[in-house]
Amino acid sequence: MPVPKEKVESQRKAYALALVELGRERNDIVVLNADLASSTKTLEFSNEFPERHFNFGIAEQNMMSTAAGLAAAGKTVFVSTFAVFGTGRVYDQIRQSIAYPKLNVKIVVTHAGITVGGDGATHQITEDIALMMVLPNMKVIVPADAVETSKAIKAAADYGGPVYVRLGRAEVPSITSEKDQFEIGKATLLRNGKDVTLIGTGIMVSVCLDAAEVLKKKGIDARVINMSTIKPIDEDILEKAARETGAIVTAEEHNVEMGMGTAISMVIAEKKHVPMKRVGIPDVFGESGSSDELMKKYGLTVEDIVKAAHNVLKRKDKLSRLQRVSKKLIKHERKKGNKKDTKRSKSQKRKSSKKR
Amino acid sequence: MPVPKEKVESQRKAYALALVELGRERNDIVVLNADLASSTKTLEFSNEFPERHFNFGIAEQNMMSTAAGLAAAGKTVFVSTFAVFGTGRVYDQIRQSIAYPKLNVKIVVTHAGITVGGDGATHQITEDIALMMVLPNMKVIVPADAVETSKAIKAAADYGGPVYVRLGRAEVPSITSEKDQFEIGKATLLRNGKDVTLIGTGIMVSVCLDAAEVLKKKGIDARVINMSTIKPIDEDILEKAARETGAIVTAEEHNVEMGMGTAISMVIAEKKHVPMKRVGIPDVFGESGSSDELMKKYGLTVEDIVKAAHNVLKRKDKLSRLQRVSKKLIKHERKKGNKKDTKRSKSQKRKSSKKR
Amino acid sequence: MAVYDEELIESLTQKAKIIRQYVVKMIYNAGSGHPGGSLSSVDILTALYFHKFLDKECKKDNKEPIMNHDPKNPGWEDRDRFILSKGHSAPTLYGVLAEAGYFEKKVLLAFLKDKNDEMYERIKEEKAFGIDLLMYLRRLGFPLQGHPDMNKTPGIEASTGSEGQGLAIGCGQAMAAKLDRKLYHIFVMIGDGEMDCGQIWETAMSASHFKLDNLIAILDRNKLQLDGPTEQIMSLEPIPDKWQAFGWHVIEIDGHNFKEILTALDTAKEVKGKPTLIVAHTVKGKGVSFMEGAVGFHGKAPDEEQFKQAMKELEGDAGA
Amino acid sequence: MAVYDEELIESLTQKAKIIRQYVVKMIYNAGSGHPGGSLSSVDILTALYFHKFLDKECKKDNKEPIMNHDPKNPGWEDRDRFILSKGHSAPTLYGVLAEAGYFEKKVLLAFLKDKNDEMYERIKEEKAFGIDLLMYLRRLGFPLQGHPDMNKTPGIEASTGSEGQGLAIGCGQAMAAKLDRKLYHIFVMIGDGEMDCGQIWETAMSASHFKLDNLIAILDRNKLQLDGPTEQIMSLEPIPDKWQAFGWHVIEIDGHNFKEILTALDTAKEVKGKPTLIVAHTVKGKGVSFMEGAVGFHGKAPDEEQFKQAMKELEGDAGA
Ligand SMILES: Cc1ncc(C[n+]2csc(CCOP(=O)(O)OP(=O)(O)O)c2C)c(N)n1
Ligand SMILES: Cc1ncc(C[n+]2csc(CCOP(=O)(O)OP(=O)(O)O)c2C)c(N)n1
Ligand SMILES: [Mg+2]
Ligand SMILES: [Mg+2]
Repeated sequence: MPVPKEKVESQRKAYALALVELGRERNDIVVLNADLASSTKTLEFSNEFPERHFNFGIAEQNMMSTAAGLAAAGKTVFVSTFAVFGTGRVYDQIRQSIAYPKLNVKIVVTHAGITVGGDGATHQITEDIALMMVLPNMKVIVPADAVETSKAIKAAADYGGPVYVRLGRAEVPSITSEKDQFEIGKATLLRNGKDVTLIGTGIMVSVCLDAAEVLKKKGIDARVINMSTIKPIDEDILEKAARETGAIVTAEEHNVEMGMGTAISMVIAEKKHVPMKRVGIPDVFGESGSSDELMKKYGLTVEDIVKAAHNVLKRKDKLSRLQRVSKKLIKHERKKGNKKDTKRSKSQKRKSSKKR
Repeated sequence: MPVPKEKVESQRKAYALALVELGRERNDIVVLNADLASSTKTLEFSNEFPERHFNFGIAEQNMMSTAAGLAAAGKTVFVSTFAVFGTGRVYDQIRQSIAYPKLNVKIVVTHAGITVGGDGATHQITEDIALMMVLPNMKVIVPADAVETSKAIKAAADYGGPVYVRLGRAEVPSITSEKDQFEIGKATLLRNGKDVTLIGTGIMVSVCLDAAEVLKKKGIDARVINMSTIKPIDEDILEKAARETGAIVTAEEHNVEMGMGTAISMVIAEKKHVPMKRVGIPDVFGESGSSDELMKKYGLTVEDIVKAAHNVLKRKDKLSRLQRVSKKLIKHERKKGNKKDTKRSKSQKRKSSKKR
Repeated sequence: MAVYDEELIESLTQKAKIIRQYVVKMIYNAGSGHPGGSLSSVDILTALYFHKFLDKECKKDNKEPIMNHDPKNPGWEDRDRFILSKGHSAPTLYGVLAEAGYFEKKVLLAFLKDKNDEMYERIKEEKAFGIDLLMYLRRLGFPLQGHPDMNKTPGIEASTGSEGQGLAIGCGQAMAAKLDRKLYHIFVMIGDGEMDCGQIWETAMSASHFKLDNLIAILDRNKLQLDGPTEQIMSLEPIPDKWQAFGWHVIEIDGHNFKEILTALDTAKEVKGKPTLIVAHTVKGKGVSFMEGAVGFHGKAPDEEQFKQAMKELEGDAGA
Repeated sequence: MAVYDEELIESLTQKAKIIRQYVVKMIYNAGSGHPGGSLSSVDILTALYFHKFLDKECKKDNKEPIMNHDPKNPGWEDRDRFILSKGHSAPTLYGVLAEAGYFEKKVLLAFLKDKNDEMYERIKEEKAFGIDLLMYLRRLGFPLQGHPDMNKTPGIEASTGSEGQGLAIGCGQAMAAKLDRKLYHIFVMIGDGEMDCGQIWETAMSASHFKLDNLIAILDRNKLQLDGPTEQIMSLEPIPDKWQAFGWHVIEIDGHNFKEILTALDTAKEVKGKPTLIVAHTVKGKGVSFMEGAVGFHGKAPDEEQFKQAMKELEGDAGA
């Protein structure tokens, strides 16, 4: 059963509002769009500041490199289009014109992921996080709701380099509150818990919260983290979660083979290995359908997260049993003394070098 | 000390030869280039089959979508340019025109990675493997030397869908032999060993072989695997390596945060977790310099691999000690009977549900 | 040469009316889609697909069809090809294909076999085929995607939706025809907003460089793109000068006048040594009064009331 | 208006000779690089950077420089900007910047400070600065990258190397100037092969749409691209028609004639309401007999013998 959510709000509208507020405060804010000003809502900025909003038509590449030029001349540039056209269509322009020279450009895209719905596979990018993550110098932010979107946009404006902000098409439940702090690179704890950690990003954060409720009914105490910055990833919160809950589930509306879950896996593998399961979209193209249908078909439901939680909990259980006993024995062995141990390894070495 | 390598050969030349041979055997082979026919060597095909070679000038996007049209009309299309312009510059065209409709296009790029050397960061793409891996329907091949390049090209031609083949600029030591089998999706064992597995791709395979020699001198028996297909990755050989050697080092001339090593990590984490270390280029842009200098500065030397091997071996040692003792204790516990265990877990559950 | 007489024009006019009705029904039913650019392109697609659409039918009359195609055999090697580069106008293409018979059960099953079980099962279970299929636009598990998918729908020659790529795909097919010494033509419809894309100009350059006189582009010059009038968003004029400077033969027509459409297509097929662009002046939303020239209906489905009004206008005396 | 007399022309001719020598030395020393397109662009860059290059120097003479810039203060806000969109010709730009004084130790250190320790250390240790720095082209740890890097080298206005993007970057700077009501101009050099890139046409379209009369593009029309003659690889003509159809003012000149270069630049600065393209007809490899018009020297360094021969030809009576 889902958490009662007070309201459902549009990230795009929050983006539009934040942009307008920034525009009022700062003269250096310039906004670019590529024939999607009405859909991405930068139109609102354009209504108030027509001279600082430029529409490039369907010429995303030109828009990206132009953004670089504006930034080189001192502007703080926001560039918007759909996620699929703001990443893959312009990867080289972002790479060469923006990321390499570390210019002050914010790429804020909407309509990311399969929840685009009816438009189908050509518009449902599930690779954009990977594309932006692998770019040196890029920050990657995926806000969970409208309130956080607004904060992310302002934080992006305050940071002096390239930032990618991923927004969705649909309205999303409001789960963060005005008073929550937002800092690029810092994840937030939405719910404490000790049995397992559910880490969501974007629209999947609210699904994680719902999953935590379901788990609670089964006596499982799930922690929920909102990983709103994917790059750089918040290693501290991850390490703490691994240490304290010993099991991790990640959830993202993205190709599960290479996204936030992968980035988290890398940290977990290095810092403190615990059982982990990634929930996300399989490595296939999407298709037309309603958001809800698609989330179900492609494995992004509360049930998918709950199932993953059970999976990691089982592995955690096995592991912790192992660890408990092994700790005992290590103590035991230590008592027997290190001497014997050293001898053994030496003789082993000799043996193996003989072989060759 | 490096393995004595009989000869150093150009992957590009091998590509050119294979293309010409294919052109002689098959009428459906068509080759496209974007003002880099001389550098990528498709010029040789063009010399023999001028009517089946098309140069698009510096218009990579057009070239990619045109390739899709040729493939839709029954051709087997090879498209070549530098790696940076054959991936990021045309990601959307590959995605929408080629990968989504699964068309029969082979993207064979040269000048991948930092060994491009003097041209500097703009030409040294270290993200292309990630870009192509995250694309559904794409196969990703990185041949280790000239001989394997030739086989990979032929295998790509025989497979009826999109393939990405990554080649380097520099000449590389020949380490595979004519009689080795090549199959898309199958890695090959170049050297058996039981202490640790070194998995390389592309030019790093020969560096792994050299590292194995160094390790041998220290009494460490390293297995070496040539992971020439990165997608789909050969899970069987990985599982076997994990099981039999218990420690893995990966090495690639690519952003280490998201490449072959990451793909392998994902498999290892799911199948059989063992200590692992990824060697690769850090998440930064490259710079001008000689190949050798750059490989040293960016961590792609024999020494880097040897160091990583020592790191995983240390962790393996610790882990195996743990496992040895825990096995003993598990047996011990089992003897004590399962009854008690069941009781305990039940009471635990009750306790934890009370808490909430 | 294609031949037309008043009778043919009248029959095409009736067909176009039916297609417009399909388009509006489909989009209303789906609850999303792009009516504006779908309606502006109806007459052109109708002319392409229904001017004597079977080779044999024409041979009998000693006439040549504008486009050789066979709905019973979508994979026919020698067929002419049509690519909808502005993929968001898919409803028009679907309407035309359905009306021509591409979605008959046998054709669909043959096309989908072993490719996509879910769809195959649905169609086998008589869930939807033929004209009925149109009512399953954008529905999960059905072949009619929001943008054309060549692997899910028979008669679709290229998967499009990301603007700017379809013309290049057509260029590739035209090159293949030349390589194979085949005589088929490639017709590609592009949008005027789509002309902003650099890739269009890359293809414009290469198609004339490669002398692809079997490539015919048709520009749906409806003067609007997503955010507004093209000349306000990103000015395109003088369009003929641009394409001529890129080496193309250019013809300008009224894109809602069948005589002009047929004549232009016919002329284009005769042009030698260079590709042809037909600049078809059209009205976005054509046929539905409140959608005509309305930016708001670029990508929005009509609500119930609008739907009823639209159907009333479109049924008129055609009464399909 | 810029002013020139025989004396100025003579001094520019001498400068160009020196720059050509730098270019050949740099590339020979590095063992790789692009001599052809570097040499074809020398005269244009020389004219831009050395026609009275200090605002104050000009004011004194009551003359206006073509390009306002100050090597001691590369970050001067009101400077005119030059962008080398065809970034592979970096050696020419480096040569001009070095000769103008951008690489003096103080300027370099100020520019690099806290940005890149390795380079900073090298320069502090007197490893290389000024003209000497040129001999460290493409060397690990030194600022002169194979393609221009705006964060490593003072005087570089945009990081380029991936063809087709520099013109758009210039477009952005021109838009910023307009927003800030600044009078500076943006000069962008593009290659003829680079004109194949769709992005160039996207920018061509938007620059005229946005009426960027402070944007001046200079086409290094050397008739060759990497694989061969442009008209064989991907034909570009008629170039003026193309740009005019895209709304640009077009001027054609001999790119090795200083009078024509200066006059064209001057005229371009006066054009109102639209951007200007100067089609500068040049010879690839200009100045070195065996490199002139030779495709083989697009991206290849001379060997020792070729180097000696080239220097002999270039030193001639300039004797630098
Ligand atoms: C590369 C790309 N950018 C943006 C879009 C989003 N988009 C869909 S339709 C459209 C406007 C198209 O205008 P036009 O080509 O004139 O089509 P028409 O007026 O015929 O509907 C845009 C911007 C897209 N599909 N592809
Ligand atoms: C997008 C892109 N594709 C390919 C290249 C490789 N490349 C470098 S220079 C060059 C030829 C450039 O020709 P042109 O613009 O005429 O330069 P010039 O003749 O002045 O040297 C090519 C294809 C590149 N740098 N960027
Ligand atoms: Mg339009
Ligand atoms: Mg040239």
